[in-house]
Amino acid sequence: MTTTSPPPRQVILGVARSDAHAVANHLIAMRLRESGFTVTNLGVCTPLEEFAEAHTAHPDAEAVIIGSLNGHAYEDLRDLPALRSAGLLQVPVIVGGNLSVGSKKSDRDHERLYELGVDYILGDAEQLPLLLDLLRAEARPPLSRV
Amino acid sequence: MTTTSPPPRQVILGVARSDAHAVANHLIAMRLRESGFTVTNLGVCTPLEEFAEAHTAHPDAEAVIIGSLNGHAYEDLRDLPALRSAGLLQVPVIVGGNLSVGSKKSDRDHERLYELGVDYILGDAEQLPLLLDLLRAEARPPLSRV
Amino acid sequence: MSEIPGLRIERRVAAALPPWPDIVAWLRRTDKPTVAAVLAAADRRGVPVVQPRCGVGDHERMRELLQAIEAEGRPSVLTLTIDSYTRLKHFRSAAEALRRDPAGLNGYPLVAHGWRRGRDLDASVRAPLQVRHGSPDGRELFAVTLAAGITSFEGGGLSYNLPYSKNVPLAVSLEAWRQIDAVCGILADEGVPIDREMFGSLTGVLVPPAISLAVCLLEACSAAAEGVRCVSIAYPQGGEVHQDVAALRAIRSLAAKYLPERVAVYPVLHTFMGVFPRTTATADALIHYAGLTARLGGAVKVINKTNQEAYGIPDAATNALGVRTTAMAFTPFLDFVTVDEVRVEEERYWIEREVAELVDPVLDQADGQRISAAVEKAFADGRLDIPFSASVHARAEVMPRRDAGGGVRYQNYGRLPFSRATRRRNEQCLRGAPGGDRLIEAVTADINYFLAFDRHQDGDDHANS
Amino acid sequence: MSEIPGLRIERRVAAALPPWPDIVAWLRRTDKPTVAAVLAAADRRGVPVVQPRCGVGDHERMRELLQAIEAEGRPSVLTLTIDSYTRLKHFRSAAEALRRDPAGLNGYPLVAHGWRRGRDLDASVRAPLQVRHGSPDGRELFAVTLAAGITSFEGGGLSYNLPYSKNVPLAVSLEAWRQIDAVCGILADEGVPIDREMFGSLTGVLVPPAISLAVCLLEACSAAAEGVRCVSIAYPQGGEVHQDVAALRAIRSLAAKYLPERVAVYPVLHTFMGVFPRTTATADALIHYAGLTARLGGAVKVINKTNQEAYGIPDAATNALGVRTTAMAFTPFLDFVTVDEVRVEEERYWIEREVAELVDPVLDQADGQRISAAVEKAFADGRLDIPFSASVHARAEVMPRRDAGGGVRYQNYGRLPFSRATRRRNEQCLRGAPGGDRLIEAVTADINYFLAFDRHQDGDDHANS
Ligand code: B12
Ligand code: B12
Repeated sequence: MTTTSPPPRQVILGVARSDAHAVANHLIAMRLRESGFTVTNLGVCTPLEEFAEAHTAHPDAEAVIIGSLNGHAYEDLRDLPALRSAGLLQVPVIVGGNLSVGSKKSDRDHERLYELGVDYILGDAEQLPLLLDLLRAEARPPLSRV
Repeated sequence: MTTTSPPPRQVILGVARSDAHAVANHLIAMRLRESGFTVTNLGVCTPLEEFAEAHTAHPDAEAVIIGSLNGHAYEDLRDLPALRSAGLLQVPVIVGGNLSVGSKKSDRDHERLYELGVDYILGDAEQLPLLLDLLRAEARPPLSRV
Repeated sequence: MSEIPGLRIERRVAAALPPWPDIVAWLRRTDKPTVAAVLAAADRRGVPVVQPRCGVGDHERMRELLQAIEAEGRPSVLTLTIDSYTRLKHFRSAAEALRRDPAGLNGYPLVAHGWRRGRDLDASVRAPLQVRHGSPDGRELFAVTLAAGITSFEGGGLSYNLPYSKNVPLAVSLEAWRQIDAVCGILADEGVPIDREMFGSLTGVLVPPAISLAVCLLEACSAAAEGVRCVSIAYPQGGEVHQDVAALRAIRSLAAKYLPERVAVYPVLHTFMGVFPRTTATADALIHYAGLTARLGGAVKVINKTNQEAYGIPDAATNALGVRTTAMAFTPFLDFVTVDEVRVEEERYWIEREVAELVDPVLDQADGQRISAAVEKAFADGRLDIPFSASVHARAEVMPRRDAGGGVRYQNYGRLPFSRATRRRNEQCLRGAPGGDRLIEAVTADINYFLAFDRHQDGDDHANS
Repeated sequence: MSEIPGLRIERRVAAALPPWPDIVAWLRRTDKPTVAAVLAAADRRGVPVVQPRCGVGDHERMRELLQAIEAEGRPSVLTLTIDSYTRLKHFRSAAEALRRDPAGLNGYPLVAHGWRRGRDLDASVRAPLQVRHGSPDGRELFAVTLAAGITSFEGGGLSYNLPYSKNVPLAVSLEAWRQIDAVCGILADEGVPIDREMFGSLTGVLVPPAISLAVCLLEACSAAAEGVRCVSIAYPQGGEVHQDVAALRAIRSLAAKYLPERVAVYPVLHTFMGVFPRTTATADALIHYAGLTARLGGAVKVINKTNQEAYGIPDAATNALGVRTTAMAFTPFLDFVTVDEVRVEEERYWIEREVAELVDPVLDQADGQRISAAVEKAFADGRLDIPFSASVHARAEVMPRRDAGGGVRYQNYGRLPFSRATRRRNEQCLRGAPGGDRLIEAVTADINYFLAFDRHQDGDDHANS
């Protein structure tokens, strides 16, 4: 008796437009692949349009996962509402990293990203597989935010 | 032909009532003696009354020189007006050291000591012989303050 | 519209510059020492210069920041750290962000502000300035830097490409930086030495010393070929003092071997560039340790970090404290501190040997011509490589590990052409390295090496303070 | 009205105290470690405790000061530094000054505030407290200290007399401290160890190590005879690292030689107690150097200084920074730092020998009885002596000098009964000492030794900042 393995789970990964921090991106890709995901890793310095193009190319991707460490998350994701209005990136967008400039952080840092349409902000990249599993388990209407 | 040496010049030296800092006192006494003064050194922790008694015992003393390093100069010299009213310590009182508590100093530190009747405040003990010479050169009405 | 000799830059930027003779005349003014002069003096005195990183978007804030750090920290060289948009030549994005929310920029957008404001910043402090950035193609920024009268410009065609961008071909970045170096050569002939610092820190995370030095030496060779006379070679503190001291000392001997005599070469230490400890106490101790390492290694300059590194761009007071904590290591009171010279010499032997094994084949291939093509080919082949490359133009097949003492070694060589002796010694070093079963766990632990020291401290996690 | 067993104190103070059983019960509470327990743990761990000095007149300000230093500096033991009036038993002056101008007091007048407020302070911070003062006769203060639940009390009949008062006979101070030690003995039997720190810093200025250690050992012998079980022996950093490390290490061997086994003895380093450098940079470097000295010497505690020492009583932030700068020296990153053991051993041999030459004749004379009479006689004869004594009860005939390397030696022995070998070696050390023609110039230069290091620094004189 043979079982067919389940179809691979797709995710799109990358780092925000102005951000060249690569190490977390390398490690997150490795970890997701270890957890059985097929990762389309767009790497560092990736404009939002390229995430949208990748999603168009991989419509079954479960999420678009964007890292931002250099403090420019908001500025780099500014076009998200416009792309969404244009019908693109209709997929959960997960963001993580160091999301504002300066060593004192405030609640506004996250709020304003949610206002742009970011769906989930994760502190810890380790939580990604868990979040992706939860997203799949739920019907599409997103969970209450993390 | 013989010359008689001039009579020795007297000063009274000591450290304020609550203050036990001895090193500057030792060195100032040594230096004044080297400069030819006869020093009555009352040492550390000397109440103002004892300076007054010493002055009564040595009425020809040119000055009463009081060090204060522990920050209590004002509190320790509080009785100066009372003693002066009682006719005591009718002699220039010279004060030096670290004259207030704390590492930020203000002009008030000196002003309030002058208000008590301190005649001279010197920053540098090296200046003592010079000041004493000036005091002797002048007629008694004190110089403008240093 | 200005023509800087041989520097091809965007018209909009060129149009705003003063004439080249004015730029040169302004650079020649003598009210301030050049960075090169400050480094030469520090080298003679034997006391390293400390230099903070600093950059904020708004001009007034930037001036205040420089002045505050100078007042409280007294660094001998100050920095304009440039924002990420400008680095990537997104000059329009930089200008927009500056208009919309200057505090949201992670550096000073010098091209957007323009050279007059650069001069204003330069005039506002006593220390000379360096522009630090991370531009695969820094030509426009360089033009504005010169016009601002700034005499030190960091970067190179490799070290400011591979860690700082995704897909700029090496040929492009090497040519851009060749043009920059050629202008420096012209200025050197004019009597204005521009200090060119090579960013040996690369991706900052577990960079094997020989890789850092090899990349910098190749950049320095190119720079020297274009007439550059003052080269700072930066090495990132790894955290194992014998290896770090050896690497710093190796810079001088390698420079003597690979670079013409007339080039002044200064070893620079970058205080630990990887994942920084989070407790104030451990961060401060690491910052001081870097200073001590610099002192023992004969560095001429240290680029300090701050105890807010793990959290975000630091405030002025914290930055000044970082400068002071570093400089504290240069006190004569520590004259008694020595390092095990035998261990240092052993490390140095192997570092110099590894560098030769990486660099010599490339230089042989270049055969006295411009080395850019040979370098490009070596990266394409993986004979040169860097770990965790941000750019697709390095293979990132090399994988570092820490040995039991914290020294940075090779877990995988990728395609680096190391000799059998080098490999044997590397494997010896790694024997007994704390291993997880899985490489990724082990490497992650190595990346987070200094976080383990936080645990010795009270939990004075800055986040909770 | 309380009776503390055998402690004769002023009625007014006694009247305000809780009953002795309540005092003991309160001292026994276990919500906070005793200072003795903190020291024992530090000794086991091999990482010294850092403790700041701090005291202001007003109670609320004092609580805020303790809390601020604890939050920013995280010392393991905190201090109530007592004002000068209270030290001299001018309790009325202290109370008046407290009423008139609390900010004008140079410490916390604990007797005037009373034991309830002492408990309030103790409850306001996590670290246990020590009372540091300088009272030739500290009995009233000790009574209030115990009632406040504080488990460490500094001082002794010699070290808190000679530097701290003009004319208190040694017989008086020794008897006062004998009573204090006897109470500690009773408490030790009750299971409450009170840490008793001997103030080896004396006049803080150029104290030859053997004099410091001899005085402390004699005090420790007296204390041990009264049943004290926890003794901290403090040594003031002189600034020459080999001599200082040797002195700290000698404390342990001398304690083994002169004190009963059941007494726990902890070497304590006082960060340089003399004329402090004025520039922030040199002051910070000296503070860190003290930490490193403590580490190398195996000290269990360091009492830190701050970079405002030359100016006046420091503010809380500066004090916390002093704690952190000291603690920075205990980082594992500095595990590689060693000291020339041969030089240390040589210094240690001579320190131990000098101590024996000072202490043994006194102990021989005491012949197993209470040593106070023999000690008194020795000071009267000048066979024991301290430089720059504030008290007329030491002859102050001994005159120290620094040798060319900064070590503290003897210019004049006064009447100290040193052997010919000791003198010969001392004179050898002084050969080549930078000499003025006049002794006073030379000694003044030695007193101001660390000011010379300010000149290496930019003139960041705090006064101008
Ligand atoms: C190494 C490093 C670099 C290297 C990067 C090399 C490379 N190409 O990768 C170099 C030296 C080149 C560099 C450059 C710069 N850096 Co940098 N860098 C660091 C440093 C020291 C470590 C980052 C790192 O690699 N960590 C290791 C990885 C594994 O962890 P991580 O990145 O922290 O990611 C963790 C979490 O953030 C999270 N996470 C990360 N990504 C994602 C994504 C998702 C989806 C999720 C859920 C979670 C997640 O999970 C990870 C694992 O726990 C940090 C400070 C620090 N942490 O100590 C600064 C830091 C991130 N850099 C910073 C900055 C600003 C820059 C620069 C802009 C220069 C500047 N102005 O100072 C440039 C970047 C230029 C550009 N175009 O972006 C700032 C960001 C400031 C802020 N936000 O306020 C930091 C915090 C330093 C600081 N205190 O100023 N940097
Ligand atoms: C050594 C020292 C001690 C020794 C003193 C030993 C002794 N018996 O002599 C010890 C350790 C015992 C000690 C104790 C205390 N000290 Co103390 N001590 C010092 C220290 C480190 C050096 C003083 C010294 O001897 N200098 C050497 C001599 C030659 O110089 P000098 O005293 O500075 O004097 C110069 C000038 O002030 C001036 N001068 C001095 N006297 C006079 C007099 C005249 C007439 C003139 C014209 C000039 C003059 O000329 C001198 C030569 O240039 C200073 C800080 C520093 N400077 O680094 C603190 C310092 C003076 N001490 C201080 C204090 C507060 C105390 C204590 C009260 C404890 C406490 N609360 O911290 C106790 C004193 C108890 C008491 N009853 O007074 C404070 C004063 C604080 C303030 N004003 O804000 C200082 C500044 C330390 C500090 N930053 O907190 N101390």
